[in-house]
Amino acid sequence: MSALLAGIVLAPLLSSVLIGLLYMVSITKIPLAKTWFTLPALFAPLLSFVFGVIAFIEVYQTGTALHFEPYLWLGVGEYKIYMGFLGDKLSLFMVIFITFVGWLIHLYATAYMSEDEGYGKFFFYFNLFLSSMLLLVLADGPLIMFIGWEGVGLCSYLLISFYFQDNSNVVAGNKAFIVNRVGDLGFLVGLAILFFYCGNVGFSYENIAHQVASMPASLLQIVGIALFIGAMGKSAQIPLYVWLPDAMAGPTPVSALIHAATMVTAGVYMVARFSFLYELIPNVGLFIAYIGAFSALFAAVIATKQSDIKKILAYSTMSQLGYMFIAVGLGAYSSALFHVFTHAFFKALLFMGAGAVIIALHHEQNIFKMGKMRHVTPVVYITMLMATLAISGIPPFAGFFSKDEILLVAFASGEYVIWGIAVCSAVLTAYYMFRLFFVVFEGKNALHVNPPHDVSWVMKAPLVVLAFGSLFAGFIGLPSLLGGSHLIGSWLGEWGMRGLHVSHETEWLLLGLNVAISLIGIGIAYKKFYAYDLSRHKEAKGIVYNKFYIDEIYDVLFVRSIRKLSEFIAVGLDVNIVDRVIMGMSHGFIKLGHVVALVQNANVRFYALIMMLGVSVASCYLIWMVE
Amino acid sequence: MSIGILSIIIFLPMVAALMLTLAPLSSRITRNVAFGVSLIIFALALYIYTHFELTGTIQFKEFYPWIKSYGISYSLGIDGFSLIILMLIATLIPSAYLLLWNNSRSKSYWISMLFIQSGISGTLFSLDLFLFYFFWEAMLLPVFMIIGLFGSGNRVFSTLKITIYTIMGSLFMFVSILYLGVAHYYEFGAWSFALSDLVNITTIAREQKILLFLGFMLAFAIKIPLFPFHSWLLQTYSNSPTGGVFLLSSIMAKLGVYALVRFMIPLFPDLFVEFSIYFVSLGIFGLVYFGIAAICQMNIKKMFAYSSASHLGFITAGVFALNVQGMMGSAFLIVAHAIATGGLFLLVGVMERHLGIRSLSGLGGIATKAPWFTLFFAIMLFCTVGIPGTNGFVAELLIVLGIFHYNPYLGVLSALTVLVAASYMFWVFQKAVLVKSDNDVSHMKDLTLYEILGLLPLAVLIIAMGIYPDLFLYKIEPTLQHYLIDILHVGVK
Amino acid sequence: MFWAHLSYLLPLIIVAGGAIVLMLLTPVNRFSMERFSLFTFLILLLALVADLYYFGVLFTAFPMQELFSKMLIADSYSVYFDALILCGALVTSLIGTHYFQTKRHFKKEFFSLFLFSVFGMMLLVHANELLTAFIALEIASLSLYVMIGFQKIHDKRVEASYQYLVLGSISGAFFLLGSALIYAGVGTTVLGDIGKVLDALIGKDVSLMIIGGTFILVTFLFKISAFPFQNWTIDVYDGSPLPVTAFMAATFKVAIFGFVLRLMLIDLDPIRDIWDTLFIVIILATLLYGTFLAIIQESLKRMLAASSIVHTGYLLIAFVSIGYAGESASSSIIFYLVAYFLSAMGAFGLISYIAADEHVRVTYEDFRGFAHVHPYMAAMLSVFMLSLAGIPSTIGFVGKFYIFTGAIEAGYTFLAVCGIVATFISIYYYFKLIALMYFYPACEKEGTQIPTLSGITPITIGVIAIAVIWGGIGNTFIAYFPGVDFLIDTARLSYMSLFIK
Amino acid sequence: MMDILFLLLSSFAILGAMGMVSFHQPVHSALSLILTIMALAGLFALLSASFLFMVQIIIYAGAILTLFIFIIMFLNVKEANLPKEPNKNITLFLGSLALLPFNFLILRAFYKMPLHVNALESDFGKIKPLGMELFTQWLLPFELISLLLLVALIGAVVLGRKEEA
Amino acid sequence: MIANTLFAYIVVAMVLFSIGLLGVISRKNIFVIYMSIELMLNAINLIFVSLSRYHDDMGGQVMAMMVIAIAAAEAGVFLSLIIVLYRRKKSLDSDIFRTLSQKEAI
Repeated sequence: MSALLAGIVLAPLLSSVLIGLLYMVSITKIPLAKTWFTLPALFAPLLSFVFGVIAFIEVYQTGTALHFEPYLWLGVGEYKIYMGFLGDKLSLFMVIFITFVGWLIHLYATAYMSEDEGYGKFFFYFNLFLSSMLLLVLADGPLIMFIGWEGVGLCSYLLISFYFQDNSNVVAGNKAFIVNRVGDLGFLVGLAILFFYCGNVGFSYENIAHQVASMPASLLQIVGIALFIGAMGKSAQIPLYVWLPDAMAGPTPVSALIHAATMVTAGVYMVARFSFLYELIPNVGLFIAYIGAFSALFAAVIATKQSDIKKILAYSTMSQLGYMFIAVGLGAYSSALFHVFTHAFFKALLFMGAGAVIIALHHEQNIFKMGKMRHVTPVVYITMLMATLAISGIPPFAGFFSKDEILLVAFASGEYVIWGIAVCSAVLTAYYMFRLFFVVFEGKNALHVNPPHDVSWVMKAPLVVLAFGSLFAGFIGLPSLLGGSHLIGSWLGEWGMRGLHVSHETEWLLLGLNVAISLIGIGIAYKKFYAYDLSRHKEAKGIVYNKFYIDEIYDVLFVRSIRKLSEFIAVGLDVNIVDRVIMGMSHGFIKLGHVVALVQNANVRFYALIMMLGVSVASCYLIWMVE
Repeated sequence: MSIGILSIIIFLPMVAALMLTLAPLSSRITRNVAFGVSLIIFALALYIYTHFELTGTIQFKEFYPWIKSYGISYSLGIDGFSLIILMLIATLIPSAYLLLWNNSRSKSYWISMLFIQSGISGTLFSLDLFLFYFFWEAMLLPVFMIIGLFGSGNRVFSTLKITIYTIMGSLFMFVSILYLGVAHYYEFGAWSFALSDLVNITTIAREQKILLFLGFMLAFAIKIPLFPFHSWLLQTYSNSPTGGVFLLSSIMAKLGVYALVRFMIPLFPDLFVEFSIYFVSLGIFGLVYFGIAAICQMNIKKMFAYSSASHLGFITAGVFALNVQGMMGSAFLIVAHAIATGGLFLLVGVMERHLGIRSLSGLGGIATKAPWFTLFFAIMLFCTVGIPGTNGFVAELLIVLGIFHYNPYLGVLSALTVLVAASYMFWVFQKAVLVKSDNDVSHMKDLTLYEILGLLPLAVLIIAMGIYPDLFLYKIEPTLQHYLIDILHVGVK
Repeated sequence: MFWAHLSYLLPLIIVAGGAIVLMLLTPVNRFSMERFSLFTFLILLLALVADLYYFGVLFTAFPMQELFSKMLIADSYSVYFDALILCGALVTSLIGTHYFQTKRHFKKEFFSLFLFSVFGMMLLVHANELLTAFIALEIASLSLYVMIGFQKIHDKRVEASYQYLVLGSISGAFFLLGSALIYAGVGTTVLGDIGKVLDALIGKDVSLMIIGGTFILVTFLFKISAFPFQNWTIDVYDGSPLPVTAFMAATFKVAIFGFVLRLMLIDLDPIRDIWDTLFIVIILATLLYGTFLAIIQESLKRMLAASSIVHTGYLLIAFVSIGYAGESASSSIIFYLVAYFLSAMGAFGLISYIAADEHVRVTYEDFRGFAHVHPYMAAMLSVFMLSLAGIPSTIGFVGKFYIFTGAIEAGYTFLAVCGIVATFISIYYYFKLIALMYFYPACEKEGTQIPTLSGITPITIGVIAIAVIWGGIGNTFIAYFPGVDFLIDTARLSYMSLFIK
Repeated sequence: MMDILFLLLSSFAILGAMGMVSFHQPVHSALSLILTIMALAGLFALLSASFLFMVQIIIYAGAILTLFIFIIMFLNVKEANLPKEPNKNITLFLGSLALLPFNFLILRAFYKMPLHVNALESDFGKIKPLGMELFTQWLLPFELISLLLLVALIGAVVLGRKEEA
Repeated sequence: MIANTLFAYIVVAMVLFSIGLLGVISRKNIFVIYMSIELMLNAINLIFVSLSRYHDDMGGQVMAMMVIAIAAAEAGVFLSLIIVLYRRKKSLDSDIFRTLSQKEAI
């Protein structure tokens, strides 16, 4: 039964390998029809989903986590690391929605990528990504998790630079990878320290959970921060967020699946995984919360000025991730995961909708070149509206509940600064999302380069499904306040809510407040952009539009300086000093040889003189030696 | 006296080479024969691997007296550590042949390869220090030939440079060996240069011992190369033919590390422990130093030269980390890096053959023309960078953990490895292979069937060792434990 | 009894007689040069056979003591050295044949002189009395002077001869002075007796002996061209005909070492250590000077000459370590003499074969791309270079191994390290030649004057090359075939025979 | 008496030697060398080596030096062909300085030897005991000398012979 | 009584020897160079003879004779060599025979 867990990971892996081989064959020998790739690509996630559901039910009935250790991955001395899968409530919860959303996006992608000659390759990467993501989630120990962790990074690199012909994509990919690597550096350090302390009895979560208590607090804090640096990288938090906007260079389904629904939430998942560790170091948790809050605000601010539809969505993702980190930082893991869950739906929907629009407009991404899309793609219009409402936190859409819960947590745990920031960014979220929405779907006299067309149903169907998702997903986390029983909280057990010491009145108050501020945001957006004249739009200027010049600063700070250093070492030190010293010695020796050779002047008398001098020197020595 | 299997592995290529030298055969036949020989050796190596018992002891021993008056003997044997390198060589060289299949029209190319192979095996198996030195230097001559004859650029100069450099190092080792022999003679009244005897010497004073240690270290530090002794690296790598670079980077350098472990640990256990801190630091310094230096290189071979130097620094650090993780990691990284770098150099060689350039500025957009090339390039590259699922990841992880055990602060530094390689490797990939540029790469052809066959085992090995490392590790663990516990007295059961 | 004693001296007698016979035959026109070289060869071969009769037997004797009192000695040691000298002479005559045939202005007297010098050298090894030794030295040297200056049409020949003659006479004067002082000190010049008296004299004033020994060593150092008596080496080697150079470089050193080792080990043993410091300085200077000069040479011949100075340095390292590691050091000297003898003989011989005509292939540059035209010659030349450089699998390596082991055994690790440094610098000028021969395309003036591989000379050189490699690899692979072990064991044996009272 | 003789002879010898090195014309040098050799012969006589006294005069002064002078005449070198040696005296002086330690060493070594006083038997240095010594103890070197002279003979012939180009 | 002290003779001998050596290094004329060498040999003769007196041993005188013979032999070779040299360069200056110096050498 527990072998299912391996099946969940294996299914997409095998299919990806299969697709990869088929692809290599198809481009070198015989071209194959698309269906060769489509079938396995769609079948694998579905399979994992089914497996996931079965395992889920299993766990639901027995109440005990599944555990599966196929083989000893690495046995060094007293340290034994098993390739182990852990299917507990948390991981299976993640698996379910990852596979589900993932499957939908696969479906969507089949249509989205249908014209692309890299069709096979795309699904090769896509399935590979899915399997590593599932490995990340299902791993029973940080090391195995790290494999998945880096695997998803790799896949994201591959997918971002999917159109590797032009430089910018590959650069974006490299950026994503390197920045993630910086995060991984932190993760690795934390991991090594943990391994150092708790590795010797097997390196799985429960062992660590037993042992961390014995670790010195200071060290724990280092570990906590180090791990969180990893999370920063993956989940695009300040200061390691820079890769996320550029990552939009990849095809839209990629952005939807990887950079919205699943991968970027890995950081949140990881922190939740290590809840037992972060429970012991609340101050680090607070630090995380603050980082999250600032990221949320920062991203929201930047998003208000962007014009590239995907970039806007990317920043909104970052800001939503900020919310999640606020929650995990404050120890409300279930709320964070609840938001992850809902966010997966509406953000995926937003991206896919955006993708649909982009396709409809022949790969036009600038929102100010869109407009009036309501009439062209009504389905997309409706679904996008729902998603936008969801993310803006308008009841009864999914986003409302989760976000409300996070704000509540922030308020209840007395961190009013964080709460304030969160509220501000909530306003901004509502604002820029509806700015996008209005500009794209309404707006006056839009000037389309070439006439838009509607998109195929294969593309729309997932939209609809997700729309329902983003409508109802919130209800599984319906708070007791509204008569719900907060399924997620109860399901997730040890990750469940701590008791919130706030009276119902305050809850109601906050609830109302949230709705109010969202409406304010929407209102402003409506006023400015509902009837926005696209023809007279001029490119925005200013620091915000240029994302506070962070990219440029990083470029100067790291990229250029390291290049300089490298040139200094390679030329300045190696060639001009190390090598020159050695070669100089040899040349000097030869020069000296030429000097010495002057003695060799074939003059007998001179030679005799030298002999005589030698004799007299010897005599001097003997005079001194012989008593 | 019967010839043992190890002797066969050593002398089969030599004999074949001599015959081929004398026989008036075409270079094609020569190549095929050489390839056949390497396959036979691979089979023999497999036999050894399967019959190797899981103990730290030395196995497949052979012993014939050589120069009796000085107790010098021709004695061979392998332990786990030499085993893994033997397997590595036995696997790499046939695939190298497949990659170089159409590379050289000249007989002497293949003949030198054969000579080098026997030299390497000899170095790998010798248990007598005199014999070891014998092979260690004899190995140099064919390398000298292959670089000088088939190199490019200012090849003669760089050949002389590397030769003098390496011989300088090894000569100091030679003096140390002699000193040990004499010390043994004075202590036990009998001449011997066998490792098993020399380890018993107790009479050497500390200062002399340190000097001897450094004498050995110099030889290996130059071969590896460690930080200040690397200035032969660039010219040699950039001027050597593909085969030469392949051998230098993925085999010779590894032999340096091998000898470090194989001889210096038993001979100077106390100093090894005492000085480990310096060498771990030096290794990590090299990792970062060479890594950074690699970033700005425009010549691919030079860049890879730096990159392998950086990895070897890391390997050395792992060896000196004095714990089983570190050593195991080093052993593993030796394999991983040998495969990956070897593969990369061979691929660069293919590229060079088609396009005739190795400068990044002249490349670009190969991927579309040569998908197989790109695939293998990517796999090797991911291994070098240490992506999970490749053996590079496992190795680097182990070394980092090992160094953490050794010293947390250095451990943090060593974790930089995840950044160093990535910082330039991906750039090369982007610049040379992926991105379409206005350079004309129309001559680029995809890999031939031979080349694919040659690279496939390497790629498979990379992945397999990444997914199920323990399958490959357990053979060598007893040996390392033996080193650590019985000799260095640092490990714990 | 008499015949037995005669048989000890048989090699000497054969060579001397042969020399005289050849001298008498010179007017006879029926015999061509070729015939003469054949005679020489046969005489030497005969002598060698007669000598090998006692090879490997441990004995010592004063032949015909009633007649010659104790002026002569014959023991395994002298037999060993005779064998070496005779081999050297044989090889010289073999590799010389081609040279002498091409160079017309060689007269038949040459061979008689050649045999005389061989005789002088052998006599030097047998000599048991200082003045006898000096006469032997003079016989060898005088004939060498003439052999060098034989082709009077070349300035360099005559001048080399002149230079060597003047400096040689001066050093000879020092030898005489030294023996005079020793005579003053102990009242005898017979080797064994000197030792005895000296042992009795220990504790009293031995300054005369020390000084006398020093001046004898001056001659020794001059002949083996050690600093500061080395300047003549390069010029004379460069000036003399190549076979003669080979003969000087290889064989003469053997002889002089043969005598001085005997002197040092038997007689001056008690006072030897007084020279250690002097020798250490001399060794360092010699190594340095030789290396300096070798590294800048353009002409191959001069390079080899300079490198011979370096090799003298190595030999002296072993020489100075005799005091503390007598057996292994002196046997290492003997072995290294063999090693150097083979390598230098081969190198000089091959070059003399190639440079059959004046100014063909004398500099490095002339050998550019040589390997592509004459692969076998290039291979042989490389083998000799490798052996001189002391790369494993050549006999030179084993020789160095013994030298340095002996030095370290004697506690002169420092000297060993210096020798090592000199060695790896020497890599440069030896490998330069190999690189030039192999790594460049053949240049245009190929094939013209180079004789093809035919005749006795190339065969001899080939045999030497094989011997060089065989000596390096030793007898691992074919058991019971004389290899390194054999050489070193017999060297030890001959060393032991010195101490039979 | 003997002291005076000794002083006289030795001073002659040294003067002759000095003249030898300082005269410009080789003939003069040769002649003054003859003087030295004669003086040395006298010293031999003082040392009661009567036979050597004769040998010295006959062979050295008589044969060798005559040969010298003959050759010099034979070549009859022009004054122009004689090398110009401006700074020979400086070299002589400096060289003599350089040679001081050498002499000092040897002389000091000898100085410590006791004076020789005891009387000799009557025929010391006469030809008979010399012959006895020569043909019993020193037979071999004597023979070898003959060979040496033979070599020298051949050498002289080979070198002296005119080269037919 | 200095006439029969060994030391006096040695002094004379050493002076002669030194003068001979000096002659070699300071004179360019080949003849004089060779005569100086002869002078050195003579000095050694003197030492031998005085030593034979000192040791009351005829051996010394025999050696002296040998030395004379050796000197004669060398003289023969040397003189013929001088003739050759003079024929070639028409000069007796030993300094001009320098074809072999490092500068001239190819």
